[in-house]
Amino acid sequence: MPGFLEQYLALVIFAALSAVIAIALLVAPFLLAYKSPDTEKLSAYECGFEAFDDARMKFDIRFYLVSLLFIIFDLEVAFLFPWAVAFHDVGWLGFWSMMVFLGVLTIGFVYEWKKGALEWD
Amino acid sequence: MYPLSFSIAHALPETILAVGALLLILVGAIRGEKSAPLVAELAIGLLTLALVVIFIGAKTTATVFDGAFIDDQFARYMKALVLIGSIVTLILSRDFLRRENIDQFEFPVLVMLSTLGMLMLTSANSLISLYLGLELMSLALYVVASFHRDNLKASEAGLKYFVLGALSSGMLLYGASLIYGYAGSVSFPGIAAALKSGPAIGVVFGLVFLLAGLAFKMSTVPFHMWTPDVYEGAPTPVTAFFASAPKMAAVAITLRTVMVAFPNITHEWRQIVMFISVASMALGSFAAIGQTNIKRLMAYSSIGHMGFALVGLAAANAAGVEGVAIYLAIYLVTTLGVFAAIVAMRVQGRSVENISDLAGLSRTDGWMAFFMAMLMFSLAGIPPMAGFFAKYYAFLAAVQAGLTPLAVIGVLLSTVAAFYYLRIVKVMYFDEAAPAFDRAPFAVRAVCAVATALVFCFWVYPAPIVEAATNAARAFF
Amino acid sequence: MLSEHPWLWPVLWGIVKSLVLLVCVLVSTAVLIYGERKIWAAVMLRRGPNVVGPWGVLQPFADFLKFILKEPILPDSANKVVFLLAPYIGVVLAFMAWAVIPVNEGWVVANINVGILYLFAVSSLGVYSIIMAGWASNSKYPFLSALRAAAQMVSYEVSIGFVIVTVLLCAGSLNLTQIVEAQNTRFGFLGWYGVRLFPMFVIFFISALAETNRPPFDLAEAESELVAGYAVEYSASLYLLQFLTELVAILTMSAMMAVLFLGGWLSPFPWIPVIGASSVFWFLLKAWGVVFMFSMTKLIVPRYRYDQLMRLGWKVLLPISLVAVVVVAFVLKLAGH
Amino acid sequence: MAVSLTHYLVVAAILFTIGVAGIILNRKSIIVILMSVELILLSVNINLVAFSGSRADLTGQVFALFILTVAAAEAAIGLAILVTYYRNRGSIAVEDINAMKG
Repeated sequence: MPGFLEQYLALVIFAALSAVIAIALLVAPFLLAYKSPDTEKLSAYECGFEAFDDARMKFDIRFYLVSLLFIIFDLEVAFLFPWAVAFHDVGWLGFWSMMVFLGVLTIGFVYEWKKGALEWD
Repeated sequence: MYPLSFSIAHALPETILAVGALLLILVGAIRGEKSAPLVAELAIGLLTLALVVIFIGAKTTATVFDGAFIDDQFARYMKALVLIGSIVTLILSRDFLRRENIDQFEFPVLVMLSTLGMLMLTSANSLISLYLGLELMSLALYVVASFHRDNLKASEAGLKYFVLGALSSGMLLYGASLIYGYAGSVSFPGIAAALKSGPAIGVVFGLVFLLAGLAFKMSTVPFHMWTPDVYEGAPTPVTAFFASAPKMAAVAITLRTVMVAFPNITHEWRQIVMFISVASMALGSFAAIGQTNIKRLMAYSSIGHMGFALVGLAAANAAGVEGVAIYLAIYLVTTLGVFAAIVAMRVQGRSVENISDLAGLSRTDGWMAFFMAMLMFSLAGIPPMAGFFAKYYAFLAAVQAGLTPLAVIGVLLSTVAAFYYLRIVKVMYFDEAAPAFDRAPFAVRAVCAVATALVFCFWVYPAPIVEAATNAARAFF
Repeated sequence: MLSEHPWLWPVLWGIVKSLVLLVCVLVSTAVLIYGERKIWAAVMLRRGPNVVGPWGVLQPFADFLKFILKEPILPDSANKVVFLLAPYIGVVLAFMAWAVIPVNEGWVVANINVGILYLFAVSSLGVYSIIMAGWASNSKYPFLSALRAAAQMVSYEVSIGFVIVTVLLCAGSLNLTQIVEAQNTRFGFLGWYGVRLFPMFVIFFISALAETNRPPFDLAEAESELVAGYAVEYSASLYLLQFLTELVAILTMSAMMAVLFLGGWLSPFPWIPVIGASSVFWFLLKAWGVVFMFSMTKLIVPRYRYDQLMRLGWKVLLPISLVAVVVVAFVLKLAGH
Repeated sequence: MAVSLTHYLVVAAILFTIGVAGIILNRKSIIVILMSVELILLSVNINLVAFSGSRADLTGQVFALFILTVAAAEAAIGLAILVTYYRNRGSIAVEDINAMKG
């Protein structure tokens, strides 16, 4: 078992164990606790009258915009990771090419800022 | 490895457009809404600068960026056509966008970015740069297609183009991965070397998918379903852009892929190209007859013309490439002229698109009718016009390569197509007058006039284009 | 038995290591609840929990049993499977982050060479459990607060990413053990990244607060506005799992800050003979120090309004960390790195 | 038996066909189309990485990285167009895309 795989085996074992513990915690009350469901208890948490229909109403477009910006910037960070790790032997050419990459994304960021995509009025 | 300055010298137009587009985004963002006219002028200036740089720039052939980018005569010839298409589109769009009050500064920037993608595509020498150029072009085109946000037809056009475009780039990628897998390399010369010993089944399989993806971008049958809807839905200058520049880049890259990467399995891809060409010519001729919307008619006409251009490609020899190059140049000029006329079709401030609105144009606006008639003759391929010579060169190459039946089918189908072109001339000259059009801005009339002049006196002095095309064809042989 | 099954030994050793670490993490969540309540009480000049067990030490275990024995309510309008899955996924992900954190020299469950990437991925996945919880409980309060919490976590994850890149530039490896080794200089605590990259340390702390929905950024479950936030429809052990997710996330964030910025198990004064030796004690001291800072900020800093919170995330922290990456890279390159 | 190259290719081919079928046979909503586009791109990634592994040459993996970036941009643009379309049309069912015909 090469050392490399062994670490990932430990990772899988740790994940499996935490899954088992979480299942145990999740199932416990369904076994131990008493059950007396009545309609009032099972209704959604609402003050005043009952919610008419599905509560998943339209939500503000900004949440959608934030997730879009997150995709782009998270991708940028994902590309920065290998560059940062190999920073020592990537030389000035590598440095400047990454600065160009960051420059393009910063222009995108300035564009969003000025167009008001980051406004949360 | 070449020094960076050498690589940049060969990729100067692309560098100008890239840096220019980024600066224009900043200019537009900082100056806010009223910056659209300034950004448009700057964009036209930068595109013209890139065009000038192509003519006066490096004349030698060089593969830079580690073999991913090749700058040869063929690439320069096609880049010139692409840039002309973009410049004219921006000129046509100035007034149109202001009247439809969608005059945002993002439009010229998007046109510049998609032109950058097309230039990258034209001089791609490996599957990766092919994919990147293609995607940069398509992503910008998806947004430009649905630029008119509040118009249902425009957003539906954008959605259809996006879905089919994404599917086609997926198929192209699947083909590219199979070619990389079985040929062992992504660069075109590498693939050609791997195929010396004859066709490996995996590579042929990948080639079919690759050509399917490229056929979509050229809007040839059987991947043309998006064309009529997107041409009708998108704003007219965007349709002009769709009908001109992306087609040049798509045909250019198809030609380069087929000629450089798969020279020794000609027999395989020639069948595919012949089928695509015949099917497109047929659909382009028959489907357009029943059209009432002129933009849909131009969509089917562009499908047909791509079929005619591919006849030259099916010939797979130097004359064939030369035929395709000349055909594309003449097609570009004619289409831009026709779309300039369509942009000018505006009654009481509202743009109209039906052929019936052209009725009696000769009485209300004689010059426009004359220009439109000449361009229609050229599209139909009637002799003194340049369209005839374009088809002549393409079919000549096919006959020389022994594909006489293909040429004969081409001639027959172009006569069928001539019917709906001449019907428009009849509507303009013999029907009673429909409400007159508003006075088109000078730039639009100028584009129409210049296009007609070029198309009309091509047979007087064809040397520059023909000689440039032969020079471009020599890049492969 | 071991000879013919060569794989048996690593599995057994893995199980033992994991169990020990999981028990430690669970116990430290109990200590965390107890400690926090005591700190808050002390600052507000009141006693805090002192009824159950000596000085109220068994209070967290009493809460734990209460959650186990209460009746689990599944609202009829919620879609059951996603409703149950959400807290489950949240807790498993929160625990899984602990697999790569090195507590001492060799004491780590999985010493994989992409430790930071793994941590970054796991914390990104955490957003799923919040959105699923809000969406599945099909009532207005959880739906809105889940959106808010997800948008908040997502915005601050980007600046955490940039800050981690600056640390990677100095450390040169994704493996957490090697990052701690990179901070092991003869200047002791002056060699730590918390000192060398101090602004990054501050930004990481603020983003970690926002990432774990801790005050002053606890908009999602602010009592006055959205009651218990995305966990309002949950009861009994389902709510326990949500609560556990947040607590384990706090521990993970503070452990990450201890490893990335405060030199993990390294001692701040290596030149002094006795206390100079690096040991797990230093790691615990640093981690719990950060946890102490976490709970103190709850008392000192007033809650942010949502637009101020997003403005801080996108318009202040992100530009600063972006510029920091460029500056740190340039300085390192000049220093011939 | 060891997992050989053909296994990866078969899985990628299956994913690809599911993706294409998802676009063509789908009647539910446009978001399913966007998801199947992502599926197609990911099946291509599997293909590339499998070939790159068996040939021990990195170009395939570099290509896969490019595809991931472009897929993210494509998803962003696809969703943006879908939102504008929904604002104009009011529905994202596949049958409703019929404003233009012929």
